[in-house]
Amino acid sequence: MDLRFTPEEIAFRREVRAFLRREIPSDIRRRLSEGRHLSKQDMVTCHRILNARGWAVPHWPREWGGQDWSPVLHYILQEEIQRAAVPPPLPFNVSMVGPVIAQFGNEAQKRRFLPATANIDMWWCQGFSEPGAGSDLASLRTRAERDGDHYVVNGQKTWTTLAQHADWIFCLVRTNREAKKQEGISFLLIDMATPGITVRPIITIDGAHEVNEVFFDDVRVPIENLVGEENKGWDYAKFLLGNERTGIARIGLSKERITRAKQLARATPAGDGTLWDDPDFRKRVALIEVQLKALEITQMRVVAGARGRSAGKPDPNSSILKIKGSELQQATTELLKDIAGPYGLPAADGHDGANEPPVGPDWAAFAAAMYFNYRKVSIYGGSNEIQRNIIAKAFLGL
Amino acid sequence: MDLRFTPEEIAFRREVRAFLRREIPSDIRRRLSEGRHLSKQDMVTCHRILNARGWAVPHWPREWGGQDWSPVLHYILQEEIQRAAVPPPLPFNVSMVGPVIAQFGNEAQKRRFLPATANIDMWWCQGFSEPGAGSDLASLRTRAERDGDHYVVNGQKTWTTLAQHADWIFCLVRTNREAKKQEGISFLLIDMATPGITVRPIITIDGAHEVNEVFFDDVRVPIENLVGEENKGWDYAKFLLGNERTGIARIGLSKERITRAKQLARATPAGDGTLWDDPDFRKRVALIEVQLKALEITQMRVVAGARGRSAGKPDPNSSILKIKGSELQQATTELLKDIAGPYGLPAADGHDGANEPPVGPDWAAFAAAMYFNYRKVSIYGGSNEIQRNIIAKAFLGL
Amino acid sequence: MDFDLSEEQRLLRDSVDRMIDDAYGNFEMRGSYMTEPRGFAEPLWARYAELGLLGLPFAEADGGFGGGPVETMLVMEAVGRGLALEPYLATVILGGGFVRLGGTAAQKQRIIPRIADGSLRLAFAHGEPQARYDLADVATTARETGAGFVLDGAKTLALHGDSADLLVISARIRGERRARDGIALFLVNADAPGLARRGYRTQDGQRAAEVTLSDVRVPADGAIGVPGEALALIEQVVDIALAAVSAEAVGAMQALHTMTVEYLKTRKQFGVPIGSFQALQHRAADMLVALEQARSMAMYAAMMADAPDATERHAAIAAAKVQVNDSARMIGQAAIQLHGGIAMTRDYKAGHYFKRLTMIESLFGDTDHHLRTVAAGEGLIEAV
Amino acid sequence: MDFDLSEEQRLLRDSVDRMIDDAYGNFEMRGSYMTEPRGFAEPLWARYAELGLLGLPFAEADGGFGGGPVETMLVMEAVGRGLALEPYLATVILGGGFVRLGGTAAQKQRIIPRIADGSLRLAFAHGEPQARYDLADVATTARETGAGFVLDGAKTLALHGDSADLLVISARIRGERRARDGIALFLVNADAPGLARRGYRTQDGQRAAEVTLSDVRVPADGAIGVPGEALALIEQVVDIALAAVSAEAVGAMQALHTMTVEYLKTRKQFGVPIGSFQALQHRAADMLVALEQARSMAMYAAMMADAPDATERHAAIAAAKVQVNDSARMIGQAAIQLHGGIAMTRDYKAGHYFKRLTMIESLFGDTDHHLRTVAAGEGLIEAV
Repeated sequence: MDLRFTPEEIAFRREVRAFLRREIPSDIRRRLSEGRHLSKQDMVTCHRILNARGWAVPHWPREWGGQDWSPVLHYILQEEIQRAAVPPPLPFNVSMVGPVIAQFGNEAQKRRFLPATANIDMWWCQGFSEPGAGSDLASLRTRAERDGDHYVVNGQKTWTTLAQHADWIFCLVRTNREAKKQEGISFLLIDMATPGITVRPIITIDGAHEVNEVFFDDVRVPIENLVGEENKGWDYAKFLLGNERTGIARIGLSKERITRAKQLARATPAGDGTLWDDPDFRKRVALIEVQLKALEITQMRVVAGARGRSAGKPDPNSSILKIKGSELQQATTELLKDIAGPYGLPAADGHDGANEPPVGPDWAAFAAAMYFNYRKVSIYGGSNEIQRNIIAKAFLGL
Repeated sequence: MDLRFTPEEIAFRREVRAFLRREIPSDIRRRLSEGRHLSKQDMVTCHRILNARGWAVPHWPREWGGQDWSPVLHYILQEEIQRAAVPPPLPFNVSMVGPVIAQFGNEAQKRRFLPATANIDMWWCQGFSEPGAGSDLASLRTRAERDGDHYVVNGQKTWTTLAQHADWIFCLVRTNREAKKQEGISFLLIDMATPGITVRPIITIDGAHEVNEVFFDDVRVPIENLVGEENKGWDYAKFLLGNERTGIARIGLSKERITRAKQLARATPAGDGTLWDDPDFRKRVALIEVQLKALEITQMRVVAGARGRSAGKPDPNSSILKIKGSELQQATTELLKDIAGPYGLPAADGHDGANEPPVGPDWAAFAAAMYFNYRKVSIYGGSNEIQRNIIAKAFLGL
Repeated sequence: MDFDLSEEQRLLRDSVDRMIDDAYGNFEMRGSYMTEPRGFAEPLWARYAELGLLGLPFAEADGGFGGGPVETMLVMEAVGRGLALEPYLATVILGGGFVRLGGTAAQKQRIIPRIADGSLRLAFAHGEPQARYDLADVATTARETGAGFVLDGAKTLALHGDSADLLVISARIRGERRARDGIALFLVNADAPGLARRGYRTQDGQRAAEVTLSDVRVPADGAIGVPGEALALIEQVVDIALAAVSAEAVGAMQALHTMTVEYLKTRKQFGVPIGSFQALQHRAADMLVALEQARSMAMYAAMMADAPDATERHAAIAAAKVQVNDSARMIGQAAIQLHGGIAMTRDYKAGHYFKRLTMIESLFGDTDHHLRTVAAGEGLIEAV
Repeated sequence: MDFDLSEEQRLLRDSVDRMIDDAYGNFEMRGSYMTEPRGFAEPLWARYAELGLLGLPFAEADGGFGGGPVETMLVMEAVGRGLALEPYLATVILGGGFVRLGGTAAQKQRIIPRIADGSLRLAFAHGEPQARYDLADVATTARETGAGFVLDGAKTLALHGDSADLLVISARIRGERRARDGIALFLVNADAPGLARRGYRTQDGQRAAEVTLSDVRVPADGAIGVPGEALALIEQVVDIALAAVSAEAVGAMQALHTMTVEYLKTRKQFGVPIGSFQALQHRAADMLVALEQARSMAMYAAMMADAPDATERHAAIAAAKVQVNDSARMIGQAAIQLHGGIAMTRDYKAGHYFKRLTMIESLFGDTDHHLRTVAAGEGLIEAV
């Protein structure tokens, strides 16, 4: 047992760190770090820089650009991307639809989609959630009916992240209404340019436009866009969701925020000195750091244990990572908001320039908005209540 | 709306305060405050001093020693008793069996039992809980079968507080096994000297002997000891439990502990000064004080609202008082334990003199034991989980 | 001890509740008020005046209605429930508070009737970029001249400062930046030469302004109280404002809790209302505990807001703010969590309650700031 | 990075687990061990020796078995699971640690083989009535004479100090009471003239002693390390001990969690197992989160216990103790609550886990103490 990184792992971390700082435009990193929303072009730029280096899809099969790395290297790359405030490779492409196509798609689909997906020449969004379904994903009602060599899709998806940028959407649709709910679902790839698709923004409480509703009105999808077998889509969805193993806790992101919080506290006047001179404030930060260190090691245990485990099989610890990871992400946004203090008040408002130049310090304008925005992390991806159910039922046998 | 006490109420408080300090032996108060357990004689002494002054049963009907006070005066008396670390009048006598006999007993029972109960010439204990019942009180199985002019009682009670001192026990017993569970229960008064009764101590984790198991083996109880009607006992029990309206939060007790915690912190060396010089420690105390002040006002709202309410009808806020009150009682014992610091280590052990003279400061020896002991307050009297169920179902309609 | 409302108080509460329900019952209306130039609807302000709310806390002799802290509490609870946008706090409680408690007879005569009839709005420009939550931290200067004073400096986050007609501005006539002594208060017209404002929206949909002062001349009778000795008055009025926002927060928490419980009853998942899940029931129960604790402390704050002993008042108000903040954070976060995604959207009311509660948390001092105040004093338990 | 145990480590773990299960699997046996004069059963101590546990952390050259912090972790987890009463921490980790890391060759030769064979037990007498958690707070004095040192003072809460044959005692040869410089360590036989002990039971069923020193003579070769410069060694050994009790706490938490989950499955109320109630399920899930966080930090502590940089080691161990304490309090309290009344009784094992965990919380510094250490340093996030 040795919790230390090997010299090779340390060297890799150093290489990643240097690369990101050198190659990724620093203004993009600064804006992301301050909680501003990035443009599509910003994200594509960063994604392609990483892909050119072979770091966008290292976990894919080798023939499609994968690197055959140990889980530890994947973890290091991911953590460094988060710590450098670099927008990560688009998860819908690299962690979701890509691995599903690589695993379950046919050869034609692989050739058509994988390289374009890896290089974000196609921007994907995820059509899983539906209004009224919430944590009960399998109760989805969007249906696809065969009509010759097409499916005709009708229904509605919601919470579709960045659909406004997307070229393609991967959807769970109901192809058999007679079967019990998990068994009549198929996995379809749909070109967003197909007639009958409407994207309507959902503005969140922080004023951001991240998510959307997507409506399907007699949308004709060629049958060659079905992944795998009809009515087996739920299996592919479980495979996809099970892939979210090591990234879910976003340790690197929380580390980046804590590092920033310390810098900002040192620059925030309070009483005769700065906020950082307050031992109490430092204890609050320290307690978050302690919990984060613990979670990091928990995550390492998962990562190290992942070596022998088959892809797609969920790890029992992922619920722990999700619960504690989201709590710590929220704790760090809460911390930043509290550092901003009175300057949390002015609206950043949709990052639409309403408060530009910002009242108060540059970064403070986004502190409250980020705090609001991050309430989502304990809701999405299986709410923390669902995670506790999973722990209780699947691991504790209650 | 005026949250201030009237001049009469303030004068009453002053009178109570002076009386308690003058009349109750100070060594009893000191020992109780330090978390030591009192002897039966200590408790009887204090009870009788209060009864002689008319303060043991002020809430009883006037003809049986009651005072016809406003709810506020009752509250003030109770709070002052707690703050002065005076053992309160025995609740089994004055809050439980007494009011039930006064309300539902016949004249003969009133004459026989009430004066003796008020003056603790009879020491009562409560025979409600049974092994396996827990929060599901009505599932009790101790049965009483008619045999001529007697009931024959068989079964077992548990968690019977201070049964080792008791002359009498009031019991819920099953008199009809056919009826649904709440409807076959009767309320019996049983002389502890009756043959067939065995009391077995339960020693708790702090080493104390507060509670017992009580076994009934063919115990013959004269039918005149039935209170009210046969099979109506559950109604009387609900009346009894509903009476615990204002005392449940034990604000006065927590106040007394906080006052002590401050004194002790001032006397506890830490670094160059004392623990009280640590702003952090003081903030921890302050936060408890804030919550206690809030609960005190919540309690006042209940007390003031109680004026018009009929006796025995539970107040919706009593679950809030129970939850928050028990949490704050536990927070204060936790605080005292943490002040004791390393000196929490030596065993006080059943208050049996094992650690006499105590290692470390006198009071510290009992700090950890009190902390352990007070875990009970969120369990008994309807666990805090049950209280949350009550709030959710009865008040929120969930 | 008496928690009942008087007949007048009940009538007041009913009419305020009705007015707020009329105006804000339809949540979309709120969005349209926000787009008005001042960030709120003028006709509604006139309704406040008609109901006598704008003159409520002022003495009848001064043109007010002689209401006390309990009356303010009733109004602010309704304001919180409705997420009302009008500058009641800025004009009546803060600005009006300075005139009421520190103004000369002439100032009262000139200003109070115009507050009461809705024709004059005030704002309090006190905070400064370096001050954080320290009320004594004033770097803006007031230089005495023969004719009065000349003000220079910068004020930040003046609530509704952009729509106010008259500003109450603090400035230092002597002493070090954070000295308790040396602070003065001035009444300054919003259009005074040298005074510039930059207004902006706040996170909770209200308005605030940055105010810069460059050679702003104030006549001698524009000072409130004795120049240099204003801090005690500032602390008093801020304490009163904290009592008011405590009540507002309780109104918002109550409404948010109610809508959360309603949602739990109606929203179905896995074929049953999610309110049938015990873990969510218990969270809703804990929210109620937090709400009632905050309600109790808002009452306490109302009672103590006009306590004669400033030290006692200050500790009590600080304690109230600590509890209100704790409850607000707990209830706000839990309400979002129990709702799930829907509460994250701008079109749904729950998130707006959460945002207002979050802003109230840091208004005039966050939890830590006020907890320090409580901890530094004698505590809340009277001596035995 | 590698979390797997080596073959030897697995064998060690299995044999320790078996031994502890044999000895403590029947909980009533523990009660009988407690009544032994030394507070534990001598034959069990011999079993520790037979298994090689008593010599585990010592170098093979010194008569030990060359185990590292991971081996200690495995032993201590089993000790925690079994609530074992033997003075492993006092003798092997603390007392033995001083000899191992600070002893002369002669001292090692004299002591380590006898620790390893079970014939010599040690204790660390360091704490003093006024010191609370400050390791540098030493008022006991050591006066140098021609022949050695003379010790005077009082030590408190020496773990298993009453049954030890040899005490490691700290004393000050120069400087102010809380100065970092000037502390020395001495090996003193328990029967040395002038040394008096008062032994007592501790809350968790173990033993400790008050030690008074009056004119106790120690020969010159009884000092460990350079007299006056012992604090760094004390801090190092205490850090190692904290890593060990962190593992012990994890063992206890694991067992307590397991028994709580078992209880939820078997105990029925309202006609169903109480484990079917979602609120209790979620609490049990939160306990698991807390347990795994603590387990991770106990591993971290094991890894850092022999880190070369003392500052880094000290911060890491402090961080581990903070997490272990937080988890211990949460799990201990929740276990009692979920069990209900039964866990409040002395005959049921859960309460004893709770008590041991509570005592561990304050051992060598409570949560606040260690959190200060973390906060005072550079933090746990390596610089980018």
